[in-house]
Amino acid sequence: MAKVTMIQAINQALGLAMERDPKVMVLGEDVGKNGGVFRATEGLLDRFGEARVVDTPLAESAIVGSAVGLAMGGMRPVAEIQFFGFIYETMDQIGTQASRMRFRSQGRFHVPLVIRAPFGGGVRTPEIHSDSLEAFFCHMPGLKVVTPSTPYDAKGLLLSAIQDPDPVLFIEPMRLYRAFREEVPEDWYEVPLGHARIAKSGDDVTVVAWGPMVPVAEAAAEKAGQEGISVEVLDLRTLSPIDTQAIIASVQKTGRAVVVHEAVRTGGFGAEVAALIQEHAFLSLEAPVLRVTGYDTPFPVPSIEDLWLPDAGRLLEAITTVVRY
Amino acid sequence: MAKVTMIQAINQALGLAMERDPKVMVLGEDVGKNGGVFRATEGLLDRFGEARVVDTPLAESAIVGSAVGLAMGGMRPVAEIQFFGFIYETMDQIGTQASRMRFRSQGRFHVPLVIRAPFGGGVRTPEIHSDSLEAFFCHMPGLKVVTPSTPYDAKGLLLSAIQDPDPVLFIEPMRLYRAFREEVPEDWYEVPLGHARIAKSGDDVTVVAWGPMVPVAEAAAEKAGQEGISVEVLDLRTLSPIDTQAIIASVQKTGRAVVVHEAVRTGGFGAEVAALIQEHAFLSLEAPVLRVTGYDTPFPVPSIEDLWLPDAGRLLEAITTVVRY
Amino acid sequence: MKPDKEFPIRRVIDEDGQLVGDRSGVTDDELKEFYRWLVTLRTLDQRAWNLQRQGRIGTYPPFSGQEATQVGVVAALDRMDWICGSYRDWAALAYAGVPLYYPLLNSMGHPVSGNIPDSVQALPVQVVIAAQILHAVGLAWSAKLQGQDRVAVTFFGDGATSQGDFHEALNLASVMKAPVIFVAQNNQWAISVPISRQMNSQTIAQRSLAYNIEGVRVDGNDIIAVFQTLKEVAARVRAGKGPALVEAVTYRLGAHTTADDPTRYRPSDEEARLSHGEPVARLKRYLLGAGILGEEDFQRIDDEAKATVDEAVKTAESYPKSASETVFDHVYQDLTEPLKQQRAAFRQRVAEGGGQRG
Amino acid sequence: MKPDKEFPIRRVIDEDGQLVGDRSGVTDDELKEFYRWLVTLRTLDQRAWNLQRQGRIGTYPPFSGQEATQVGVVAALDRMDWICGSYRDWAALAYAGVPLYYPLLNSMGHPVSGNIPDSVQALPVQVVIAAQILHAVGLAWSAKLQGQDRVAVTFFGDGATSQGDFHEALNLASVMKAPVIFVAQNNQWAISVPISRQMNSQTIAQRSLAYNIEGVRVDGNDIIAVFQTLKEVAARVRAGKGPALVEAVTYRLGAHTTADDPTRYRPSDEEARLSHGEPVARLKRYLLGAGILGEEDFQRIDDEAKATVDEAVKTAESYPKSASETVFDHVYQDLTEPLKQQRAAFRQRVAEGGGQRG
Ligand SMILES: Cc1ncc(C[n+]2csc(CCOP(=O)(O)OP(=O)(O)O)c2C)c(N)n1
Ligand SMILES: Cc1ncc(C[n+]2csc(CCOP(=O)(O)OP(=O)(O)O)c2C)c(N)n1
Ligand SMILES: [Mg+2]
Ligand SMILES: [Mg+2]
Repeated sequence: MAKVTMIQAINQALGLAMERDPKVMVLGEDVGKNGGVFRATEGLLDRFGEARVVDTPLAESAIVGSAVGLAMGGMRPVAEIQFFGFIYETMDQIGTQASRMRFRSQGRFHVPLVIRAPFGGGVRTPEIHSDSLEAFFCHMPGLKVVTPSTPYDAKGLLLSAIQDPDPVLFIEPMRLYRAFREEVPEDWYEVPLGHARIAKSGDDVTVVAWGPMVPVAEAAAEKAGQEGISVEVLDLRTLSPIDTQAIIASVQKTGRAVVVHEAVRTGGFGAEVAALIQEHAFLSLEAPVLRVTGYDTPFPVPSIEDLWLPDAGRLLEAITTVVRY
Repeated sequence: MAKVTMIQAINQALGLAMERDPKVMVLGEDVGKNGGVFRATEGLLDRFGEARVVDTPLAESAIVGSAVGLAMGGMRPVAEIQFFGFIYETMDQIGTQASRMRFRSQGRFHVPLVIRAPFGGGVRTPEIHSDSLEAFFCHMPGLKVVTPSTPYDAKGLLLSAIQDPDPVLFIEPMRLYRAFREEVPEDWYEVPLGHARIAKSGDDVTVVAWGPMVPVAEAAAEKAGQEGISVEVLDLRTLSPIDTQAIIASVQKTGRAVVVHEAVRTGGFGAEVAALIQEHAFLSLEAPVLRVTGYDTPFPVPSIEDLWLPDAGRLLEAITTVVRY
Repeated sequence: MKPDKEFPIRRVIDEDGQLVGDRSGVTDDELKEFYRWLVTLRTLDQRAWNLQRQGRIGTYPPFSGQEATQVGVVAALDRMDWICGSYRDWAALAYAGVPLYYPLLNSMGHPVSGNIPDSVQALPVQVVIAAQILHAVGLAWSAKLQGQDRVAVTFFGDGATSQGDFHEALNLASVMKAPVIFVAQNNQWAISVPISRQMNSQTIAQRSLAYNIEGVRVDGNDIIAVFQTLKEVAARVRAGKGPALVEAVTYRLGAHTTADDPTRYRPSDEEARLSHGEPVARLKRYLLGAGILGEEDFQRIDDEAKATVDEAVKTAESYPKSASETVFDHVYQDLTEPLKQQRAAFRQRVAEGGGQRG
Repeated sequence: MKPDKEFPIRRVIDEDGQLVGDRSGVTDDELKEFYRWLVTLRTLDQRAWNLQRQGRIGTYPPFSGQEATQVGVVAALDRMDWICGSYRDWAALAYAGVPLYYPLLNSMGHPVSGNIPDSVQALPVQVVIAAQILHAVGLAWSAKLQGQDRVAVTFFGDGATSQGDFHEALNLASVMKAPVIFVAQNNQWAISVPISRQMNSQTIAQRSLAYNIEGVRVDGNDIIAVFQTLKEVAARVRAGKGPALVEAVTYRLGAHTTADDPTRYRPSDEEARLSHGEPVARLKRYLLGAGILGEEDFQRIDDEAKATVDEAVKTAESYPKSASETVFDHVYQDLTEPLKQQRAAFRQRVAEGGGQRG
């Protein structure tokens, strides 16, 4: 088993899926010759040819809208949105089309489409590129939302997403693309959608995290441990449908919870997590569920980014607060 | 003072604003000769002429995108999106443009734009038309989100929104357009943005509602009263920025809260309200904050609508649950 | 550029039913069949209007005036070709094989109307203006990738041409050489907005120039011209020559929907002038003039149409209600955990008789 | 339609700097000034590239190759005309009066670079492809409504023409007769996608036919042709003849941004062939050949450019940091309650030295 980065794991998954199923194809801006601006699709054009690895015109609504048609026509498109912040352009094709075709047609049609997009901060991009917009998509019935935090999960979740009969938004934390390597089986394996993962078990407080914030949560847990606080880190992996059971089980054990995400605070998916916890684990809670998040401002310019983003320090503060509550 | 419906109150507000300030203009699909599909802009074309009452081509991104330009150029556009469900088409111009121009330009430009849209169920529309999508827009820093539940508030809030130096999404509950009449001053008055209203005061439980759900909350409060439960109904009016103080003050008094909205449950704005309450009023809470909402499915066809939408019965159940908790 | 020169309106029979072009390729029998369909569809459409007025169905978007385009286009297709239309394209779907009670069920808010029978290669009707145009591109593209001998046809209105999706679709289709036929039904109005305010161009067809694809203009009220044009265009598209844009010039005879009042915005003299050439009466005049059908035929066809429509109304009105909990069935292939719980709560509520308003 | 016939490329000096057209309307002094600007901007652009390589600034999108279009267009405008460009249009902004250190600050992630000085009628650079095209329509429209004698110019790339917003903007502008000039900088590439995959049309200019607006094609590497064309087009647009689409045919001399590696996708023989006609060397050859400037002038201009750019770099690198809490300042005109609380928490955290990674 080789140690690979997350971007390599994603690349492997795409290659395997295309090998196994001739209906799988990738399309998007710069995914062909250039292999994607992050190299997620590197080498695929050479291996699978122009018909299945398609550099599209610069038009996100066309990418997703035509992919909806491709999917209904029998293909299994994997569409790339170059950066998550540009997904606004195709909100309609996701929110009223991809996610509702099964419902509209009462099951005659379905849309086995994966939309991949890199997201999150920490890499000093220009405006819009770093936005964390997952909350929008968790509020769209018919769509699944998945985000990995490790190379292993990235590959296994992506293979599950491509197999899924329904549309899946698969968002990839840019800052973790090359952050570390991990042993990943070269062959096919799947990590099932819908299941959270206990990234670190602990007893005193549950930190609910996903994607780019999982390593931050682990770092905070490490520091908390040094202060004698035992933190359980839950990596949601699938945001929609959410694994309520795993969250509640953990909070019932620890009695305390903190949610962390990069997205702006108000209306972020952390609100849903907090709402669920207090609803289902009310009597177990020793303290309010706190949220450590981006602020209610647009994602800032690079020079301010580090201060704006949640980090282990801010998370630790919240952990300490709920423990001392 | 005449008794008017909400749609008349909105029409009055638009007329007054255009009279007072020659920079105010309305634009959108069918807002001119037809006076809007709900007649919100009735008579404005005759009074203010084609330059200021503009039937646009059928293109929502163009409506909002050009309105952003109009606003930066010195006008005060009031753009209509014919039904809220079609706002997906212009998500980019709202989420990355209107709401961020002030931030991007560090204050050199601002976008005094109002986007009006009818929303919500209860009127048996075809697919997409009835969607409640407010949660998306409460997750966009730089934008304000307002929704009235009475004719009086509709007029006063809309006049405030048009005066506001920042972009405001003003969503109007379709089912309340002509549901009842109310005395409304003929002249100019403003209801300030950012302030919730106690629609009915009570002691045992707080129901947080907005727009179309306010009368439902009032009905449930009425029924609860008959069972000896005293319900306080809070009409948020402005969803973003949210009036946290008013919510917390009420819940600290009652010790219990239920949020009600038509939007699908997961990731709805109710999650934010619940998260805020448990965060700021944790020690006052005698029961979890419950949410009464649409289900996590697309808005259903008309024949199923009534069962799908929250109603006084479902709300009463939740009220009873938290009181008996 | 002179759009009227470069994109002349193709026409075979004029408003008065006079032959003014070459009828070749369309037999008398085909014409009789077309006429039967047009009358049946018109009858259905008018009945639906009345049913709405009687409160028996909900909002309904009439297609009267556009029957020739919708039927003429579909008649020129193969059975496996894809059809992607909007809320106003039930005539196309019906001719393609969708039962006549479907549009009624649709306006009654019955979910089954989205489930187009498997025998018909068509998407459910689209409410979001122009969204289906991109689906057609994808479907055509998928056919090409899978070596299927299929084209995709998409119907949309004059208003839809202003949407970004229209542009993105035509550009992408042109680049991918996807076998799509874009049929713009230029019925002159988008609710209250006339085409002259929708665009500052004389034709929709000229938009083809931007994408370097074929563009043609046809009299959409002349079913012979529509059928011939589509036959030719479809042959070229099927042969891999790339997509094509067809502008069918027609007229929305009545209101936008049953909720609309066109007297607020539409001059009655225009209505009178442009209604004269409407497709059903036009074909009737021609058939009569050419001696293909006589008065007693017309009477019989009308009677049959009425009977057929009566039947459709009966079927629609007696159609089994779908259990309301089916609202949970087709969100995902498998019910998710949250939906399972929600369905259970919903079931209980329905069992307790909840959900009546108030 | 023969796009190459209908939309010939207007050109005054060829790749080798030979006069092949009519130079009227452009004085020697103007040309000298243009040349000085082109050299300064090219120097700045190359310096920025090097600064990024040295880690002194962040990602930078070079405009080398497009200086003649950007300067030539702005030179033809009035001071109060609106300019709406993208991330690659700093040359246009600089010529319009934005300090040269702005693009550097922008790549250093300094927020002030979005605050275009009041003396320049320009929007901040746009990152979302094609979004600014609609803003330009609105600005032009607002000028018309307020009786201001202004046009709006918007710059965008060949890739941007595929976006829905491009189409919606051109259609709306045409319908409203808004005084906008749409300047497509066809630099042949959208990151790794060549124009031949972006569209299946020979020209961008021909898209004007769809909207019934003026469309022209100009050699974007020939500043004389660009300037003349824009003067003429702007006069017509200003006179109320409606919007116009200008395709400036140019070439992206280098990478898309400092994060891009064009050798992955771009043939080097194309680079060699198309770089030859680049605007700075071309104008130099012409000026030399025509005896307008001599070798010592060029040396002086180069030296001055270097000094000017040195100065800009110094200013940028010593520019006062903006307090990080300004991130709360321009979300709304007045801080909202939630933001007040968040700012307080943020302040405290900064005071405590928080926010270092990890
Ligand atoms: C994206 C979107 N915006 C607005 C509407 C509301 N609407 C429904 S039909 C219509 C006019 C459509 O005109 P056209 O495309 O000409 O089709 P027609 O109704 O004439 O068949 C409008 C604005 C919609 N359904 N979808
Ligand atoms: C809506 C959107 N989609 C994708 C991107 C990512 N992106 C940045 S530049 C670019 C290519 C732009 O090409 P073109 O319009 O030709 O402009 P150029 O870079 O050549 O100046 C892409 C795809 C973006 N910034 N915005
Ligand atoms: Mg129409
Ligand atoms: Mg380009």
